Amino acid sequence: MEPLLQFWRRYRQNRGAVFGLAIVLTASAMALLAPWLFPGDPRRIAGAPYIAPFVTWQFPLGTDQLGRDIFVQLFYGARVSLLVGIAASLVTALIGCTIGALAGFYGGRLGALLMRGTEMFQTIPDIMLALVLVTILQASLLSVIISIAIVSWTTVARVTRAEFLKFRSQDFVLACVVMGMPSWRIIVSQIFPNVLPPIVVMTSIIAAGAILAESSLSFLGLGDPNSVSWGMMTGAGRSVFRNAWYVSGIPGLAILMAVLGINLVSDGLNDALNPRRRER
Amino acid sequence: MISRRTVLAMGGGLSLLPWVGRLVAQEAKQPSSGGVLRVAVYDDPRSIFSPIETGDLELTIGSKIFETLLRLKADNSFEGVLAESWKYSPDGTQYEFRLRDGIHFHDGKPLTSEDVAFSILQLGKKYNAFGSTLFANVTSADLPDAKTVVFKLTKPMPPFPFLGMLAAFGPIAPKHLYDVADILKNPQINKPVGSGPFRFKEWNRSSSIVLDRNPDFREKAQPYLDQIVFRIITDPGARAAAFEADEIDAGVNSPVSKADLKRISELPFIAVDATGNKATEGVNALEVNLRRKELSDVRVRRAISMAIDRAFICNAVYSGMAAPARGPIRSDSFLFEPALPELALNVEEANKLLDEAGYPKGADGWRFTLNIDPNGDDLNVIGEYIKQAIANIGINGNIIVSDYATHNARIYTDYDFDLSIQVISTLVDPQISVFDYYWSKAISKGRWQTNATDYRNEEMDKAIDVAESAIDADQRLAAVRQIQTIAARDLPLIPLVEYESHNVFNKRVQLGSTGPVWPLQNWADAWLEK
Amino acid sequence: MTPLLSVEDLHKHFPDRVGALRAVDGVSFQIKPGETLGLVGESGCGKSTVGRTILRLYKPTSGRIVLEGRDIAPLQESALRPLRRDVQMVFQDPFSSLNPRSRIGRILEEPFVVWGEGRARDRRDQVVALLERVGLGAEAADRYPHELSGGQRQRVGIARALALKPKLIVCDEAVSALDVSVRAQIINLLVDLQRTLGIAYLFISHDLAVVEHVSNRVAVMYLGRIVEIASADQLWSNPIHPYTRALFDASPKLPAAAGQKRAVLEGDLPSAIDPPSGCRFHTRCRFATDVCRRVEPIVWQAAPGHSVACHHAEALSMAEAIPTAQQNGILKGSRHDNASAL
Amino acid sequence: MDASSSQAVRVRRKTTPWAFQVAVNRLKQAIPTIACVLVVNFFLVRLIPGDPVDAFVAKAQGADQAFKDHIRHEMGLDEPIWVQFGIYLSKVAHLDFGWSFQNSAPVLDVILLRLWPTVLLLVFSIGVSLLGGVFLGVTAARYSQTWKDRTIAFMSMVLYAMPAFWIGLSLIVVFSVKLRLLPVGGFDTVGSGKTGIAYALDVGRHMTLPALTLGLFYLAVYTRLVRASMFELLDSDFVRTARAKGLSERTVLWRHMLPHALLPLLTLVGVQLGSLLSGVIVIETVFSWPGLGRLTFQAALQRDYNVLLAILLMSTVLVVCANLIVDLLSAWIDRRMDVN
Repeated sequence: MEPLLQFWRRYRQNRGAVFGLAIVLTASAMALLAPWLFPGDPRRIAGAPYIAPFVTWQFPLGTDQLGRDIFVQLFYGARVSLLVGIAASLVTALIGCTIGALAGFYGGRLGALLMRGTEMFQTIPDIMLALVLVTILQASLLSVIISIAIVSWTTVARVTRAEFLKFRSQDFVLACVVMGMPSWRIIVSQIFPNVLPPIVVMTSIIAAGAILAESSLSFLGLGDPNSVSWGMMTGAGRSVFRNAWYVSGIPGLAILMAVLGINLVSDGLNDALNPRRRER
Repeated sequence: MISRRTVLAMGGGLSLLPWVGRLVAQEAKQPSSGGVLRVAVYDDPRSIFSPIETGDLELTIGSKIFETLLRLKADNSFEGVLAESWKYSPDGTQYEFRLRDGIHFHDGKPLTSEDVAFSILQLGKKYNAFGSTLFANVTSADLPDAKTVVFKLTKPMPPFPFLGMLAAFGPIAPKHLYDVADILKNPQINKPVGSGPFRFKEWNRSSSIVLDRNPDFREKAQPYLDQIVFRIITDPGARAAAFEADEIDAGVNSPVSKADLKRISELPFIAVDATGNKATEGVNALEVNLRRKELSDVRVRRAISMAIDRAFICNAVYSGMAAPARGPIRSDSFLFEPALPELALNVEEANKLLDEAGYPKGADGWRFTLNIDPNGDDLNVIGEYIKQAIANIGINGNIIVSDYATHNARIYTDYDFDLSIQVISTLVDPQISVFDYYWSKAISKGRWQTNATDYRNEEMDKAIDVAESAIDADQRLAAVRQIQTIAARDLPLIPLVEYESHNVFNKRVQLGSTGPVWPLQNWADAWLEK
Repeated sequence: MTPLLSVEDLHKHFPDRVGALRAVDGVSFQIKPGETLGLVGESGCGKSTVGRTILRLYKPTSGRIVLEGRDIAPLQESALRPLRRDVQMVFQDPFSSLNPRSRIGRILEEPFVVWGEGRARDRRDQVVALLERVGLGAEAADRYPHELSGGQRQRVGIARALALKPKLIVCDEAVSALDVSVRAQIINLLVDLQRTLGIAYLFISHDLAVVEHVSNRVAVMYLGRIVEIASADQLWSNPIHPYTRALFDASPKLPAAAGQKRAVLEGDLPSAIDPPSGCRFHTRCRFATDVCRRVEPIVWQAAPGHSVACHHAEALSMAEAIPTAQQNGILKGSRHDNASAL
Repeated sequence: MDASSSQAVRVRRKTTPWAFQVAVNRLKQAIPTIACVLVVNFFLVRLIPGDPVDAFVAKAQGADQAFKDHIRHEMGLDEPIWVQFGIYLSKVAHLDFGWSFQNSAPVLDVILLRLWPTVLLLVFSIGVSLLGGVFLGVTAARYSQTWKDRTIAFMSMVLYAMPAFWIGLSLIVVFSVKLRLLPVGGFDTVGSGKTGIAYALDVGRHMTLPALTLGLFYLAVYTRLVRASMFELLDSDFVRTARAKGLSERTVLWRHMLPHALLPLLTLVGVQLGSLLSGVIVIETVFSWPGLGRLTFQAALQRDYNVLLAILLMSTVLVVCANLIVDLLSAWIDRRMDVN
């Protein structure tokens, strides 16, 4: 409990981060409460198309081109967008950390091989991979998440590898080797906790990026048509941007706020987790 | 035309809204020469060598360079372009065309009957992906002299579809330049030389295509325009903005979204025309996979049809520029069967039908689940609507979005679909493109936009046989009407809406001679008001 | 007595773009149980590499590392692991040798966890016992490394090395990062521990004063080779190799050898990738002659347990003989003179 | 210590020019990468479901099997896949990228025509955003924890959080439609007949909005990175030493800290290059910019294998080259820091 409180005290010093946390918590609350507040299909046609926001209490944020309630969709969209953000960043972190840790810890031929592989992935345009995946797996949340993870893990792998390289030759790691600790244990229990802060920060940035990326994929028609996400709403509303800005404008604002919030939180985490910054 | 995008863009002259301007009734003004016409197109064409192309884009651009024998007029009659006169044998197996005098290609060589036969039989039939079907019955041509060509058909074909086909898909190219090996890979196809009023100047890929005035055109004063520039603008929003910023003079085949069109049409300098694509617009329909047990029951198909509020689609998706469809042929076509019933929304009756058919709602409120395969911007929105509509009758819809190639492979090769949203375009005559959806002989794995529903009905097949070979217009009309009646009864395809396509112009553009396939005319008499 | 550790003709080369960096190039020595062998030399002479190769942190290029009669040089990591507890290490930098994210208690517990020794409840007691043994209180167990002073941290490092009751501890510059006052404390701790536990040390350091204080025997390394090895007394009373002498001269705390002016080492350490021919020290040696440049010196036994690898060892072993030797032309004054002779 | 000393030994031994060394090393690493990419791409592209022949005849509903077979043969897709792969390899070895059936032109022509608008757009927008990012990042570090720093940090975050097409569409509405200052899209004014400087200005006018849209995003990214790196450095010993020497704050920031902060920035730019193509698709679509990003997407949709493979290969080579340049620059900065 005590370390957590300490952590919070350090985190609290960054006012932007507190603001960001408030945004993220709000979005999470929206996501959690959506089915309870608005039971039923959020995509059902509820009224006339193109009702502007703040005109009627029934549809506080208006309706889209099929007369679906934007307010309700915004709540449900939070579920999918946050899910995409969290899932994509976790998968990214998992792949990136594993490969980066192996490459950094073992080095040598295995490390070189892994890094060549990483480099290769970096040269293939993201969109190609995304397209291949989406066409193979069909446009679904899963394929969107995997697509985003597959194109972003390389960065995490590189950072993880660099960190592991840094720590691998440190004396405390050598001490563990000398005492006969198995490699996997050294990786997991000794080096990893030290590498965690930059990865946590990076993962949160990737989560924010994933929410943006999902909107880009939707823009290109590669999103999941059966679930309502902020990216999907923004992408779909783009064609009526000039006539009914709110159809894509409101979910776009939600994306902006969420991405901003997550980035602020990651800044706060960076400050709070960075030992050097602590003494300030 | 044949492309989904075009077809999407096509609509009818229903003119449901009063604000859609019409250019047909333009009062005659004295044409003036000069000026550059800037036309927005949505993509790079595959090539500009239209004799081997079938896409609307390729044909729109190519038709200014390569001309056809004749063209379709608004009253569904034909007018000669390269042909001076034509006649056909009473059994419909021989069509004779006599060419005009004094027609030369851009390189100065005269256009002869040999070029016509070459273009249709060598280029069109072999390399035009559409041609092998289109000209399937056209096996040879007699060339009694340099001005006469007689096409011989193995099977009789009624004059309207045959002439219509030549009007749209029969551009004539010089044999002496294009009788080359490997034409698809031959750089020669990027140097188009035709007989039209405009000459190819340059193609800046993904940016623009420029055509210059042909000074030696047979009509001395024509063409009036000095230059046509096709600007490639892929984003519909950007096209709308380009109209607003006066960077574009014209756009054909629904260049802007319906929502944007409404806003743009209110600008004082913009005119909207809804008649220029009449012969090529179509109907949106749900293809129903009858291989699936639930869907093989006509009651289920009827129930789905009843769950759909077509007026809602017209308003929500097409901003009112569409009308509920009643059959596969548009209600403004002279082949339309007026006795077809209106397809009204009736959720209660639909639920009853489904109960009767033996598919009661389960514990979770669903009777069964259907995949919905839309493809394309507007169709995707329709797909979302269909999902909501069938939810009202206890059918769980699952939308599957895939890119064009995958989509068509799913529908037409793998038959892996339940409901597919498809545009059934008329393409001058339904014989060219509509009947295949209903004809059991058109069930052909891997062939797109044919019978994927597995609908087999002898009565229907017979009616189609008659319609495709009856030379007598009345006899043919009766058969076509019968097709529509059977189609409405069996519902292998569930018609949704017939929507309006439009061409958008700056008001200074004067179209000259209009017609129901205006984008494919040679635009020799179009001009710009000073 | 059979040696605890016997190193025979050990080579460790690091591959390099141009060739191989020959960090250790034919080193042999022995350590008896409970004995301390000091290993001295300039930075970069390869002494740390020797330590780490013995610990099998590096895989030796060739040679034998015989630990209690078993050659551990060719073993794979998996075969090696059961033998690991016998040899432990104390590191130079007390900051980086402790995991900054672990509490001291956790760090000291690790060896027991790895070896599956004791139940979780007992381990705490073992940790406290270790802490007390190195002069730290039980309360240190709940601290993080950064909350301790450098000396305290080094004590933790020693406690960790002790945890598995090893027979040999490699102390790699174990006190050189510490303040002088703390240094003495730690050295005394090490000496005390050796007395009570009978551990052998390989004590690697560049600091001659420290080495003299702790070592029974001392080996002097130059550029991947051992140039002189002797008991501490012998070496201090009669350093023979010119390099050893130069080292002593450079050490301000030691008096200059009788009758000698201080000879400071000139020039940089040559490259270990392409070491000088003949005697490796000839490029910096005041006494180098032609033979030194051409022929590798063989080991000369100056006294029992005192070996020197120098062509002129015999002459140099008699300090008073030097002037004579110079007259005889055996020894020249400086390498600058030599340069002209070349 | 051994490690550091051997390092020192190695550095001293370097006799060949360092730039050459770096280049040779990087290229040595690149060759297997490129080889792998060749193989992986070939099969990756084939993994996309959907038949290129189908896509080719997409515009013809009536295409029958005979016609399709004919096209398949023309495309060389009727051979077994291994034969096709062999043919592909031998063609690539001769720098022959084949024919694009969807563009009726040689693949190389198609790509080269599209390449330079994209490169122009990228170089311009990334160049400007690099300069801007460095300036803003350093400014933020200089005024750390003041309102200037906070404003820069916040603005860069907001810019980063905005979907690109949003910015693009808004810019079009404001600058093109309402103010009519700049064209809505395209590469140049068609048929203007301009040449020389007039033409360059014309292209510049067309490029302004897309470059701005793209640039704002990267500006946000780079500003954040430079700012973060600079903040990391504020605590470091060498900065304290430099300050203690009494150097002016400006000198410390620009001379001492910035080179260190540039290294991660350069690395990022190099790493990002592979994804830049995807990044520009949205911009190119919104602004009708005739670039490579859109071509990639289009080719993928059309299953235009030849174009896709050529783009993939080219992007690999591009990334390799960019990484080489980044390596050289990094090494150069490293050396400069060594000298300091």
